[in-house]
Amino acid sequence: MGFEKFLFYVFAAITLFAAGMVITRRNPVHAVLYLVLAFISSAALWILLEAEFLGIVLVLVYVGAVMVLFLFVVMMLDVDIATLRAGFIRYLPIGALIAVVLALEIFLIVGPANFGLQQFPSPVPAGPDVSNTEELGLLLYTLYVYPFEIAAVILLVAIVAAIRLTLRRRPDTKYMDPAKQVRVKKGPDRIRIVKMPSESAAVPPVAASAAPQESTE
Amino acid sequence: MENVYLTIVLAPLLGAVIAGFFGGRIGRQGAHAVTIAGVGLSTALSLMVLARFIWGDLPVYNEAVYTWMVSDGIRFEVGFLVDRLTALMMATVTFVSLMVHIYTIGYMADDEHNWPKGALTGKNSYQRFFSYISLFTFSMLMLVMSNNFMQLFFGWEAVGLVSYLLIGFWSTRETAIFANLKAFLVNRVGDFGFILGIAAIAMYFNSMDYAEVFAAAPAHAGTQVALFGGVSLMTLICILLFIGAMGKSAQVPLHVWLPDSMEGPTPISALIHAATMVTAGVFMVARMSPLFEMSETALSFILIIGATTALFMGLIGLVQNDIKRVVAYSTLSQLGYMVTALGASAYAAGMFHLMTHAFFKALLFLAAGSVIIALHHKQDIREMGGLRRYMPITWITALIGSLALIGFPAFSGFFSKDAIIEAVGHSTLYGSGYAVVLLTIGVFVTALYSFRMYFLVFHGKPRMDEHTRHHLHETPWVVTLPLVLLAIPSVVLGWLVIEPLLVTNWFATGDWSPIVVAPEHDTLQPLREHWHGQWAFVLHGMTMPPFFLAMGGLASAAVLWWFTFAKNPKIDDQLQAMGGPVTKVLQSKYGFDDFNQKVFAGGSRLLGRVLWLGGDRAIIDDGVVNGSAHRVTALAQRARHLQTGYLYHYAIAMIVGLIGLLTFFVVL
Amino acid sequence: MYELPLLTLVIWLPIIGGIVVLASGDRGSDISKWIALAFAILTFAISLGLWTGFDAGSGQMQFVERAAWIPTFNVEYYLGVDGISMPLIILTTFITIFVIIAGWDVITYKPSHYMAAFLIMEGVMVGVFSALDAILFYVFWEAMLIPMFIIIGVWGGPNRVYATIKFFLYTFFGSVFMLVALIYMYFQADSFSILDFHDLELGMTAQILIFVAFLLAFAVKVPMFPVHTWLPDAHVEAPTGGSVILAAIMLKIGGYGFLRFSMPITPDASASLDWLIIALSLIAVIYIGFVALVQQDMKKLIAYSSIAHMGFVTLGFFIVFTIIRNPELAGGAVMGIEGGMVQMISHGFISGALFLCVGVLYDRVHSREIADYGGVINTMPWFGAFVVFFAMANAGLPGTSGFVGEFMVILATFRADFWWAFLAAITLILAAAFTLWMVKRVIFGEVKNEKVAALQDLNRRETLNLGVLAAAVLALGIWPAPLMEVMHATVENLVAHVGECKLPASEAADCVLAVRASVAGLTGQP
Amino acid sequence: MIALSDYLILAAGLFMLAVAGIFLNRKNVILLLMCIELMLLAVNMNFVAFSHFLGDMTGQVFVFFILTVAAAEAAIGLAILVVLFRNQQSINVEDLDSLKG
Repeated sequence: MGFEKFLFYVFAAITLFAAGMVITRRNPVHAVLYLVLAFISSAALWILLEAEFLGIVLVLVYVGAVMVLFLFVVMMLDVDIATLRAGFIRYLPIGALIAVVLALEIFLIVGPANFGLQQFPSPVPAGPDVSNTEELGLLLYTLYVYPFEIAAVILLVAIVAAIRLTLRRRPDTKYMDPAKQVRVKKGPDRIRIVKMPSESAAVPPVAASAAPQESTE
Repeated sequence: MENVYLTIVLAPLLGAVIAGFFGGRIGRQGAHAVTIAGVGLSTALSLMVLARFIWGDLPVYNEAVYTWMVSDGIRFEVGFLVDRLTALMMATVTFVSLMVHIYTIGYMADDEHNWPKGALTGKNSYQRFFSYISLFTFSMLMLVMSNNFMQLFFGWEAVGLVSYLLIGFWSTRETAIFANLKAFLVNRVGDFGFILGIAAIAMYFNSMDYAEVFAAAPAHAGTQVALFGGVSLMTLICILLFIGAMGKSAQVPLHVWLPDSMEGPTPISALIHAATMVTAGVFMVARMSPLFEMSETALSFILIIGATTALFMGLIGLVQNDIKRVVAYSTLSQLGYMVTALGASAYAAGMFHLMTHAFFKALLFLAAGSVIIALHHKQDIREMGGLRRYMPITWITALIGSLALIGFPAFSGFFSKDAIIEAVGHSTLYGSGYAVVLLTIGVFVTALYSFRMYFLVFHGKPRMDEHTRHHLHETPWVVTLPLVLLAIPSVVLGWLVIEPLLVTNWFATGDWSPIVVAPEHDTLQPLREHWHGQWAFVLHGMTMPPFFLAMGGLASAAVLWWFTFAKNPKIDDQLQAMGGPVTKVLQSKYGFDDFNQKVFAGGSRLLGRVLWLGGDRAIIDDGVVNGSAHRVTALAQRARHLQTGYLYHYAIAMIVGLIGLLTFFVVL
Repeated sequence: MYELPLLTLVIWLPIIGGIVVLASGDRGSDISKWIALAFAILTFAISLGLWTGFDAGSGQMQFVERAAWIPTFNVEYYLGVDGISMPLIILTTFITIFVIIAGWDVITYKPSHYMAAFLIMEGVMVGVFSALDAILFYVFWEAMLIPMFIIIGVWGGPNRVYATIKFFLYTFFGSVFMLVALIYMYFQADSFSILDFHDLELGMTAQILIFVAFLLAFAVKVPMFPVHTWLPDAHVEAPTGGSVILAAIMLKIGGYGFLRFSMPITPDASASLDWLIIALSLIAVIYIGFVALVQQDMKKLIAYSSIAHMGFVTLGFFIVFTIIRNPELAGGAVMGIEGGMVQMISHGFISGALFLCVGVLYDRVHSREIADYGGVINTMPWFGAFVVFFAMANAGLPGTSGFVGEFMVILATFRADFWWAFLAAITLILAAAFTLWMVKRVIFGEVKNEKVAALQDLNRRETLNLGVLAAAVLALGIWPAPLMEVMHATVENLVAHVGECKLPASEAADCVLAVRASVAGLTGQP
Repeated sequence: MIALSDYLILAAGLFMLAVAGIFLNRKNVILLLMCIELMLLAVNMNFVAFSHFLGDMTGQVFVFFILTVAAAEAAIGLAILVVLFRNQQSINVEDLDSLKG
């Protein structure tokens, strides 16, 4: 058992363990943290597979951005965990059963019989001068440039959508609208001339004195 | 000659169009002037054509005017075939029509009284009436002058249309519009057969032209058609064509429309429902004689139908009290005589009777109309009587007409009817024995009902109310002139034309013979062999049973009237009551009307309702169309419960599906 | 020599006209109506050029215009007319004029939209008749539904929503199968040209499936029993103009489809399934005749009578195969198809006129129930005269156009089979019965109620409308030869074409006899 | 040496845990989202493994795109979650049944 293999088993074990904790933790904050762990160990495994760039991206983008986003949300929302956990035990057997059945079936297919070293011999490790990032970049910016652009647009759309969805106008706060202020015109916006019936002499003095006050207001 | 023939046909049409469309502008005078001018021109030219056929050597004209269309190698043309048969019909039609036109001036003079107040239809009804009868003349001429089956059918239906319009002329009367619908539909039943007959001709002869079809007919004499277990082609064609003739010429059982058609104004009863249109069937069969001669089955069929009509319709005439209906049933009976003659292959005799009948029956109808005018549109003969003192011309002419009708010796009807009975007597076809017996009895019946009516109307004490009696007077000259002009041929025509028509085969021109009789069917041959002039024919006829029966009928009517009715006016009703069930059967007209009304009219309405509500509404609409929509709705109502809205249910469904799919792949 | 693209003009001029009318809007003036009328008349005038420039001696497509449209799928903008479609195009442009005149005063709600819908409808229908590319045809075919949907849905009667949806679903249901068939043939022929489809060699099973797909589409349009029930509902709810277009032209598109698609593309399937169409046609003639007899609603009655008359059309078309199969018969096939064609044209005039007549009454009394009328002739004599005339034409009176087609079809059917002709000829009685019975109850008799007593006779506009149609009916009845000459060469070509077996060589041995066996195989019978 | 099957089995295990997680935490939308992230991770793992063993960079390109889309999905999903919580005061899946038929 070489060192490589040892590393694989360690990280694989960590990954599975972390995934198991993700789905069983009572507290969502813990679950997110375990998820981070699962991602980091996966990244390690990917690096083991000579996919250095992706491994780093997974840590930087996923752990650094997406998982933090999860954490924010989890902490921001005042979630009543108790009701959400109801039925956890009740569904454990069926969940486990389905998972086991599915796993068995998949193992049957992907086991060493089909995908062992005989079928897929381990490739020769790349030399130190080979850059995984460069290779990936070459592909992305030549052959896959259009899908790459589209992916960028998708991200943009996601940003806009997320902002638009969460944006809300609070009715209790007051805003100034500079555009409106600039657009004010002299005529109807600043001065309003109100037509009044002319006063007659027969009006009692009290009413007569009250009227001008109203008009100046 | 083409221009002459075109003028003959188109002049009445022009008159009809002017009177019909511009009736309001040209007024009454204008309307009758223009239509009479048109028909008068036709009459003059027709008589000229006839004269040139008799005394000149006018060749047979058989040309197309224009090609209606060509389809699949068959030329459908509009054209004229004018031979002696046609010329005779043309002269008869136009002459009677002219008389009726003149007569109408008097008859329709106060037509506005026949309309409800304020009805716009009554405003120009006089002009419209003239337009219609001129249109009728046009249609009838198209029919008789046609040289092909398509145009024959056109004329055939066109006269039906005009008849429809005229029977329902007083369109506010429920009886009139019922009668015209009935007439049209019954005629359509006949046309149904007729068009199939034409289709058969088109199929086997590939031509519509008479001359071509007749020329090709012998080649098809032996053709069999796989229908009804195999009939000969000629029998099929002839019977189908004759069904058309049964409709138009009102033969049993398609006769039901004719008595009802008396709802129309009297002039058209005379013109259309007595003299001309109803004889179209007779004319058609005579025209088609080359075909009919090839099918003895069809001839027997015609013989039996005709004879049945001749007697049994005459019997109904005995119990009728409406003056026009008596004449109408007499028309049915006389049409039966003509048709029987055709069945016995005595086409010439049939045409002869058609001609004499046209004159004396038009005369009788117009005389009846004259009486009706004088009595202010009362038609019940029980309320007449003694009119001979007030209306001498009508009386004399009606008497002449009646004598001609019953076949009084030397009157025109005598010659034609005697010739028919004799010819039928010589026929050897199946059914001829039956026919000759019925026809002979029919002679007695004819005399009885004719003179029953005659005596009731013109003799005895006046039975109408005081007011009417005070205003009784002879009708104006426009009414009596046609009576007189029609009375003359009613007397002399038989004497004049029997020899050429029946004996010397006048119809044939050169090698063209419109009437073809197979030698073995030639029932007029004995007449020809024993022909010694009219006198001998009259004297011989006076020794034969029909003469005695006619005189017997006349005498019975006279005796009954003289000894009983003159004293007791109610005797007629009592006599009829004594008849008991027989009278009932006669009064119900053998139940044809009730049967048709219940079974055909009621049945079709019922069937229609069943198909509509049951088939269209219930099965197709509610069952299939809206039904499928409802089914889908119901299904969806149930299926919507699958949509719980819970995310995890959908997730489970997905995962279960995934497992299923995986299992599928693994197991395979 | 430079030639005007006549067909393109006739299709797009009214559509442009419709847009112009829409743009002119309803500003209280009649300007939009005048524009609509001007466009309709102009289109008609241009379409007459199709008649005058038509070479009647040739059965080929004429006035052909061809341009690429969607080159990837070989879809083309491919137009052309022959003797079958040209008269129908002229009928379309002719009838539209009267529809526009008929809506002149009657339509008060957004008249410009109404007129525009009809103009666009006109262009689209002409497109259907002149398209020689299957996709182009299909586009026009479906586009036709939209204006009609709007016309019934917006200006219709109280139950219009039900009627519109029924109309739309029915016709749409039929046409999707046609699309599948067209696409299948595209893969076989590598072209969407209908003329290429005509020469396409197809196996029996494929032919039968294609035939059934076409049948579904066209039978709904015609409409044939038992998919006819949308028609009475649509007619009853449609405004007068909608009914006129529906009866006069849209139904003809089904008949046209049989001639342009079903028969030439799948002659062997048509020959083996002709009994089905003939049976349905005869049912339409008789069954529907009886149903029409008991209708209480004038428009329904005329709608049912339309179905019965269209039964004659399909009968005339499909007896052809029986006649062709019978070697003893010299002819008759051409007459059957020509009879069906004449019947279509004539029915366009007559049913259009009858619906206009009902419209005249409806505008005054606002009822279509027969029972609400009686003695109309007393107050409207000229109108009564027109109704009697058109009723007689509907009953097939000789001298009117209604007779010509019926006569020819009966003559031709007799050659195929006596009993078919027997059943078909019953229409002589039934058509007269239901039409004239209605006339008796509505037109004749005594004035039935005050509404009838207050009726005014036709105004000048209505008289013009009915008068011109009456003249057309009469002209076609008295002299049909010009119409026949135009279509003669085309129909003869068509008959020659459908008389030839289109089965591939491997099935060639089965050409006439094994046709039946294949049907039996498909249905699982021995 | 580490075989391809080892990575695949690891990915399958991850995937199974995610599926089980959906069952167990069927009411908590946040956890559901996290489980989806886990599933995507498992899928990515497969892509990277195959890419390595087949010597084809395309697999990694795909992972790149999946990461992009997953990030977008997470952002929008969480945004929806926030809005949802604001409107319903709950992220309990059982309360979200407005699509119920």
